[in-house]
Amino acid sequence: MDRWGAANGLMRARRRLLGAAVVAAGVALLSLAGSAGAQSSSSPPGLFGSLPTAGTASTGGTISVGFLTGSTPLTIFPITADTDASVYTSFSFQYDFFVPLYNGPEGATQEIDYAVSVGKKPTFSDNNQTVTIPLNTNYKWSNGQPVDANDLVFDIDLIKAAVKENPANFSSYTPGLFPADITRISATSKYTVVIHLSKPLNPNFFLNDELESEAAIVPLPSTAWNVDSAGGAHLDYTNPANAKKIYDYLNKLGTSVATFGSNPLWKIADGPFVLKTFNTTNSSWTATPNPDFGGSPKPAYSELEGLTFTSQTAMLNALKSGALDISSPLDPTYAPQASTLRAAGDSVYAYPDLGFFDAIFNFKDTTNHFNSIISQLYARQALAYLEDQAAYVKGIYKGAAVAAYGPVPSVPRTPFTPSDAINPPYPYNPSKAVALLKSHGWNVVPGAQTTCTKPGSGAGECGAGIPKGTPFKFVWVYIPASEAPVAPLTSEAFASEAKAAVGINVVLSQKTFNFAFANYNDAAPAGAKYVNDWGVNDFGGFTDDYWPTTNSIFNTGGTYNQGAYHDATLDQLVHNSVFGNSASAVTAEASYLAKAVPALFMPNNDLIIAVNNKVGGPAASFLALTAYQDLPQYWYIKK
Amino acid sequence: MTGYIVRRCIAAVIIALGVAAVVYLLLNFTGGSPAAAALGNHYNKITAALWNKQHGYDKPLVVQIVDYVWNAIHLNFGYSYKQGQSVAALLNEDAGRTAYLSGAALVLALLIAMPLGIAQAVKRNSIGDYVATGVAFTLYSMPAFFLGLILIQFLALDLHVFPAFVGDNVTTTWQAVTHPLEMALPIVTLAALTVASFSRYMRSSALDALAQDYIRLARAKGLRERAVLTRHLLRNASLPMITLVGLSIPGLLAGNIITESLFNYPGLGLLFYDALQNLDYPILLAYTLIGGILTVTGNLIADIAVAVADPRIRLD
Amino acid sequence: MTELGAEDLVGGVPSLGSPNVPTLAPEGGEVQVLASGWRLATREFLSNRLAVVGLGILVFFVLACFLGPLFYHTNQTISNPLVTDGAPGATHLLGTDDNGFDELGRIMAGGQTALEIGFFAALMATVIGTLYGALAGLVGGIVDGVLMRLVDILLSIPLLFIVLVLATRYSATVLSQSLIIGLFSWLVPSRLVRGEVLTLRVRDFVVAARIMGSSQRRLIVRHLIPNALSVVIVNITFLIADSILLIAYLGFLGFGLTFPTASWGDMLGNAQQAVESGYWWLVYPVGICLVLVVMACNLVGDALRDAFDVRLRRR
Amino acid sequence: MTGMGTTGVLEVTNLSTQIRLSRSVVEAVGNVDFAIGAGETLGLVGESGCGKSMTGLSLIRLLPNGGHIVGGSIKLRGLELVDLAEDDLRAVRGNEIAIIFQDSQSSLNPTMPIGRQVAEPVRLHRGVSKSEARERALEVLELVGLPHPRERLDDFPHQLSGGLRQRVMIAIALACEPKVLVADEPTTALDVTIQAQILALLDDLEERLGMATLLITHDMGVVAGRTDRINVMYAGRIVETAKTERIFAGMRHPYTQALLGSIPSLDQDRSKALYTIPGLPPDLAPPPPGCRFAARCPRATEQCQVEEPPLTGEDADHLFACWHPVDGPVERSVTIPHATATNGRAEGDRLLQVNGAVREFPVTAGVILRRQVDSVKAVSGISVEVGSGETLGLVGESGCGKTTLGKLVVGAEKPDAGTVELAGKRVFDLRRGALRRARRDLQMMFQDPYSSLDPRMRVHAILREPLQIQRVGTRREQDEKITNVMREVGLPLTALERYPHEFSGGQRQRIGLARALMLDPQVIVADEPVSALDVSIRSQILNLMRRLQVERGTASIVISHDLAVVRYLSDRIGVMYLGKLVELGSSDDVYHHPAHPYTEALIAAIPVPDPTVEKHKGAVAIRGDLPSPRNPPSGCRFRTRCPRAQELCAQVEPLLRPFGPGHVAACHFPLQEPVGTAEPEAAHGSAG
Repeated sequence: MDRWGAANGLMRARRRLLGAAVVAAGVALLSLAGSAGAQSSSSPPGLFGSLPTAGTASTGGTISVGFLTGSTPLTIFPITADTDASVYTSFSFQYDFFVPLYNGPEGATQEIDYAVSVGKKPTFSDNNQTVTIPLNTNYKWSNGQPVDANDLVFDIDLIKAAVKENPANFSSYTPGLFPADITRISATSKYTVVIHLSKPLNPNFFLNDELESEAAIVPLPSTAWNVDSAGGAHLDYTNPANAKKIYDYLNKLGTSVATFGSNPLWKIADGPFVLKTFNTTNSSWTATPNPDFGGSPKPAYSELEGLTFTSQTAMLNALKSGALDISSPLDPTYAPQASTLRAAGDSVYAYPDLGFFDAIFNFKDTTNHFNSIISQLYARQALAYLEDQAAYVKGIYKGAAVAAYGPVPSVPRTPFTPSDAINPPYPYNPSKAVALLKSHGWNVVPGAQTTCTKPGSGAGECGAGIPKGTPFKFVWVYIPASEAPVAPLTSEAFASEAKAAVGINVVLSQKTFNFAFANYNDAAPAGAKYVNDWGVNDFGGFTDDYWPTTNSIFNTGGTYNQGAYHDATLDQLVHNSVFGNSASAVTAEASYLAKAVPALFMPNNDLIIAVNNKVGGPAASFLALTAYQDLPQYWYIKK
Repeated sequence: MTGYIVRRCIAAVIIALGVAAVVYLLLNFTGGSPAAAALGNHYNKITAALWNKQHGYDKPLVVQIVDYVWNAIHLNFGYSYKQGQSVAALLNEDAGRTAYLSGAALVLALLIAMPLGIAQAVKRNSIGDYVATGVAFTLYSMPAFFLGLILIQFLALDLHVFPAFVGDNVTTTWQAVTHPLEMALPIVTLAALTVASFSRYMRSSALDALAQDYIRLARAKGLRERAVLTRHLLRNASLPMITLVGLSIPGLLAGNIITESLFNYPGLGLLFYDALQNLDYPILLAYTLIGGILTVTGNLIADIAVAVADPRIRLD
Repeated sequence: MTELGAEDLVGGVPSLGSPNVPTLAPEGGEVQVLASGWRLATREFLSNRLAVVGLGILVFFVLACFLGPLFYHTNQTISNPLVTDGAPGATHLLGTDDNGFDELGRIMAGGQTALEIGFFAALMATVIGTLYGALAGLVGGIVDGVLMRLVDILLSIPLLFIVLVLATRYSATVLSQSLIIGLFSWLVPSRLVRGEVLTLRVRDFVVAARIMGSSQRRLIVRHLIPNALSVVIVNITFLIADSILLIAYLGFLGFGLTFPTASWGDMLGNAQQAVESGYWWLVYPVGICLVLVVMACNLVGDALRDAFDVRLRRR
Repeated sequence: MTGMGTTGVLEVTNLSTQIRLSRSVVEAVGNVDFAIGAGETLGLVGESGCGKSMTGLSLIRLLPNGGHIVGGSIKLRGLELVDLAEDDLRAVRGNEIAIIFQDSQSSLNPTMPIGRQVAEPVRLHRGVSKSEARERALEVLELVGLPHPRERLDDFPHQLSGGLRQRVMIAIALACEPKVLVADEPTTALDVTIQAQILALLDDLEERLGMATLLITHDMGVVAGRTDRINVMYAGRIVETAKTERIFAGMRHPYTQALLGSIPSLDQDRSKALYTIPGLPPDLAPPPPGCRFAARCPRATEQCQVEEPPLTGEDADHLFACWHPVDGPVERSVTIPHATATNGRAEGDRLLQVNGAVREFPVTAGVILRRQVDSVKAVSGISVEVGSGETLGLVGESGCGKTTLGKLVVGAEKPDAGTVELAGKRVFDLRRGALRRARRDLQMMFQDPYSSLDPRMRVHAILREPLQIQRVGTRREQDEKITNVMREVGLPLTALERYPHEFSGGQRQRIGLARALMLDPQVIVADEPVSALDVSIRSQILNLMRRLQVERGTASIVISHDLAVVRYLSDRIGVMYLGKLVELGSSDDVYHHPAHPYTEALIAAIPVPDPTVEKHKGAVAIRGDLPSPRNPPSGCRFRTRCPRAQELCAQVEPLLRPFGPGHVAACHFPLQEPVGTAEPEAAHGSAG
């Protein structure tokens, strides 16, 4: 799973918001900020606030979208390198002009929406080693050429060239998988592409996590962009040497912010819009509807505008004054402002992204034998029982978040959401935590320090490697409010509860995201130096792909297995999700993880979006914003 | 004079090099990883090693510092991966706006502080003096963000006198100049940082000058009080202000960080603030280095200006 | 002086110049009974009304912050998400903050840390600065040149920057913040002390001590330090004010103290959002406290400077 | 008062001025009357704080903050100034009444060219154009004797010497040809040689311009030759007024008598004590009842304590305010026991020897590593010696190096070349303990009574410090010693627990002297011991020093710019000029038979408090200013100002040549024929 969400800028926007809803199946939910259903029939469960009303579309007008400085588009060429990928807006910016092979989400459900994709549903054959991808025939480029099979082959050839040059050139690259797993790609007809894989992959994995991914596969104009200099000869991109030259040329231009608006290459688009101007000073931009856009609906307004703001507050102020129409996702601390915004005539709604936040355990931290303690399932369960997520959602997120208990959240739903995501295996219950510890030989002293009194690995004993008198005590690292506005508060609430109810001492330590991520990370180069400095790292979380496997996160040796979690059962489940054939493998994996508590799962916060009431559109087009996707062709100015 | 300037410039260069070294060491010491910052969520052992090798971060620290300084001398401050541009280009873009904001704030502060300080000195221990002193101390004691917040709340959000932030229509320096209404609050906030200390300083400097016999002699010549103040007091009392202005540069730079992020004004301070959140090393280094150089040259210019304005000082 | 009398026991030498009248007083005249220097300084200080107000504010806040919690018991350690951001009311006079802590109690606790950090940082900066400045001033020559260029270099880097960078590395406790701020704000005091030492070094009473054969150590301990002290003491109050402001900026920029301690600056870290969310009680009370205390320190420092001046000015 | 036959240009009647302070009101000037006619000069004499400057400032209502005129009348040719509107008064200031302040350094705007400063009042009052004003400025600057005025119009004040600056200030005052000139201590900050030049200039100008001049000064010598009439002020009151000759010959007020009597004159009998006024002037907030001088007056009776004497006299021309007037100057009658006119020195008695001392202060430049670019030649090869019990005086203008020489002697400065030997030992070549012990014998008394005592130490600690440093005696013995010395210098023991700031200047000088005495040194260097003190206090200290000289027999070096002070205290006198010793001899030789033209000029420049002498003095002997000690003239350093200089003087540096027993001088063209030939060793001036 290579879509990894918690970038710095992203993290800030992602952490903590809250949503309304959701809860366990069959049980009633809390509905926070009023009822959403009245306005929109498609209002999903767990929505905070209310979506903009559909209204009646008029033609013409300008719709502006907000960006935060530091989160403005860095690349327009849709093969995105690692260093640019952390700015998530690059992708939706690219997709305004270039339609991806597969794109989503489908309304509130996190899956591919074929209506906004070039590709149709693929078929798998030959023991899942041959993939046949039929393409929609209605898309065409601004130069009049249709978007066909060659354009997809062109893109994948360029990706291969890019990865060969440097794996960091393609942010969705995963060692051993895409694009290394493609042995052959060919256009079998004008609108059909066949991909041969080197090993069998789970079809859901290949479709949802490789073809549809953070940096997606985007068919590119193979007849126009196959050049290595301005006005240069058109090259045969199937020749890897040419592909490299083309890639180098396009990549250089594609990251040259100064020429975004002026470079004619980028005007050859198949998406709903064409970039018109790009102001390098503050990265604001304008785009006009692409007359050649083959999808539907076609934009009814005459200009899409990207405006940059230095802060979320500034963005909201602009929104209030009418200078901005649609905000970028805001963090949950803005939830209390929903009422003032609504009073000003704006719509405010919030919904979580697909992904999870977790405070990871450091299974290598030998300070106070924490590694031995945390290796015990009962200890992890006890900690999970101490999380009062309902209270966090209410008091800290102000309703703009949803409780979460595993790597797949309860909201938003995917076709693969397990029941454990909705029915928490370890709901808040401090007395159960006390009982668990007592029954494993701990002297529980609420408000003071709980210590191990019965060492040993037998039943009723603390467990292997925990000597008598060991205190249950560890360092909990969290990110400052400037980077993750509510992270300190949940950390503080947890620490308070742990001490007061169970006598577990949580020593809080604030570190910037970059520092924590670079150093308090057993999988990082510098990790060994700091291995005993931290017990828990509440650094953020990960976004899930539509097939939400935790491959590379919790499996042994995973690139992002920051706490060095090791569990053979899980490793097998992950393997099934990636290489197996089962359509429910990932559900089993997620369900297992929810019970195994490899990390403390934290509430899945909402992304708050504020929209000027003059803007209308179908609910799905607004919900997509909470998944960091723009579908601007659906919007319009209401009459 | 030329010799003096040359020597001072050499000293300035040495100080600037020292600043570069100190800052580089300091950043290195904080244990952040440029690779992690640049790669973001794509940071792992493989990508980091590759990145470090590509960008020279695997070399010994001393070599890195020397390289950095060498490049900086050639105005190459590295490349910001967070911003996707060379640092020099970023600085170049934002410098004008920050210069305008700081310059306007400085000028405003001086325009208020100098007459106010003189007036306070002339009417010392009057009610007006006490009030001005009280206001000066209050401003001086107020964190800039708190002042900015109050200004936004009352003047922008409640009374709608000024916009609460600098809008998208102000992107170039020239636009900043031509939109005084939008720039009012940021400039006032930044000016408030310095106006308090300036006016206090001006007051005591004017008090010193007032006690001099040449003021008495000017009055004995039969000059009007206004002429005494403008012809004889102003210039002499202002001389120490030149040095103070030079010394206020680091404070202004720090004030920019707060003010620009508060008012959505895309300048160097904001660039720095974002860079700090991201540990965007090249920008942090460059900003601080340039801040150091500005401070040093500011002091240098102030010294020369004092020498020009004060015939008593001979630079040799 | 019209009466003749017994010769004064001490100044029993008749005044040579006025033979007509033997005097009672010693030749050098009686010493006028004046207020002592400290009393003069006190009087000067008290005559500055703003300074008295400042002192009053300081005393009030020190008492309120350190003794207040004894009378106004509040939970300041166990975070309670269920009562966060409550408006002022009977149970919570100034409402509750985002941890569910009583805001008034929080202001007292935050005031304690702010004052402690300010004081420790100022003290440390003063000690380092005094020793450094005295060394540079006394040794002089190349050593002085090198030491002062180092100060120039460090002064060219905004303090906020240095502290911010260090704050990303070290978890913030009262001690570590005091250390970081103290370790980097000694520059100004060191310049002050150096300047003072350079002036004092050529004062006649120091020359006199040297002529008597005084050792360098004695010069420093008996003459230079006591005389440079008033400059240093005055500077402490300014340093306290500056340190409190600096931690406020740190808090604003997101590098506050570790839970559950907080300083006023940290409490203002989310000020902008709190105001926008309508949680005014989380912003204005603590903001006003901060401004008042910083202002009080500045006022007191200003008046102390004048007062010390008077004490030495009198001729 | 109508004492003057003529109608005054300026008539002041019953003028009273107060200064309101935060806690009290000072009666600075009380019921003052005087009138000045055209071309007349009125001297206003008194100690500092007597109200003389306030009187001058009252005339144009330029009082300091809180000051205001509370009563009386000031009439300028019939125009009442006391209640004149501010605008009209401004037309008077600088135009009809001009003022000259003491300190030309701070009285000229440092950032304005002098030409503009002089032109400023002209433009203001004459309404002329810029260029006309400039022409007028040129004219006036020429008038006041500024050399090459046209080239200097654009100079800034700091580019001029003190004397020239004072001339510029006079030019500013004269620019509009005022009717009245107020000169407030116009020469106090200047060296005697320059003072003489400026006084002569003022004299000349007021004669030529026919101004009424009010000359305010503390120096009886200055008024003696320059005024027609003298008002003596004390504590805000005029205590005596008369024509100049009359007041000097037959003063009636005891204060006038004391003021004059306490000044050591050049022909002072050294065996006689100086007349002194005990105590300090009264605090005027509020003033004491009765006669304000009563507390310090030897003749005071009970009446004086309660009833204020009116200003009356036998005739209208000589008024005084005293119940028990004196008649004429005091007779100096008190002889100092055991004192003789001069102390003879035994042949070969060389207690202290300074051999070829050189001290140059580097002038540095550079930012990081300071390098030397030049040096101030403070002392350039001086050899002197002092015998036991002998007092050597050093005189010279400021900048001549006399203070540096004093510091070399006590080891506060190290010589760049040459040696200092005490009883034949090179003391400053000693190390550590030995050096410390040697320092006991060489102590110093400083000029500035405010800077020489550590303000943070009590007197007891100040006096104990030398004993502690030198590890002398037990605590008890130290206390005993302190008590004794305090008694010697005439201070009460109650003073021991007090801080220096609680003492008057004179008392502090006593403490400074006491500190120097604590170690019973063999040699005391006294650097300008009385120049910071008021006249009446000065004589107290001089008497004390003289008495201790006699009683203790300590050898000393007295450094002063005031030849009279030096002569009173010294057995021998050395005259210094620009780092060189130009003449050395017994006090009488140097004063009565100077061999060096500089010595002669120095003596001539000193104003003598005797109108008959002073008014018949010839032309000023020395012209111009002291050259820069960074770049002294070649050959004879005095040649640039010497009336006798010839070519030889620029080429060959003159050596000291004997002019009598123990009398040497360094001049190619001396005022008398030398005896014998030049010999370098003559510098040692053996008395035999």
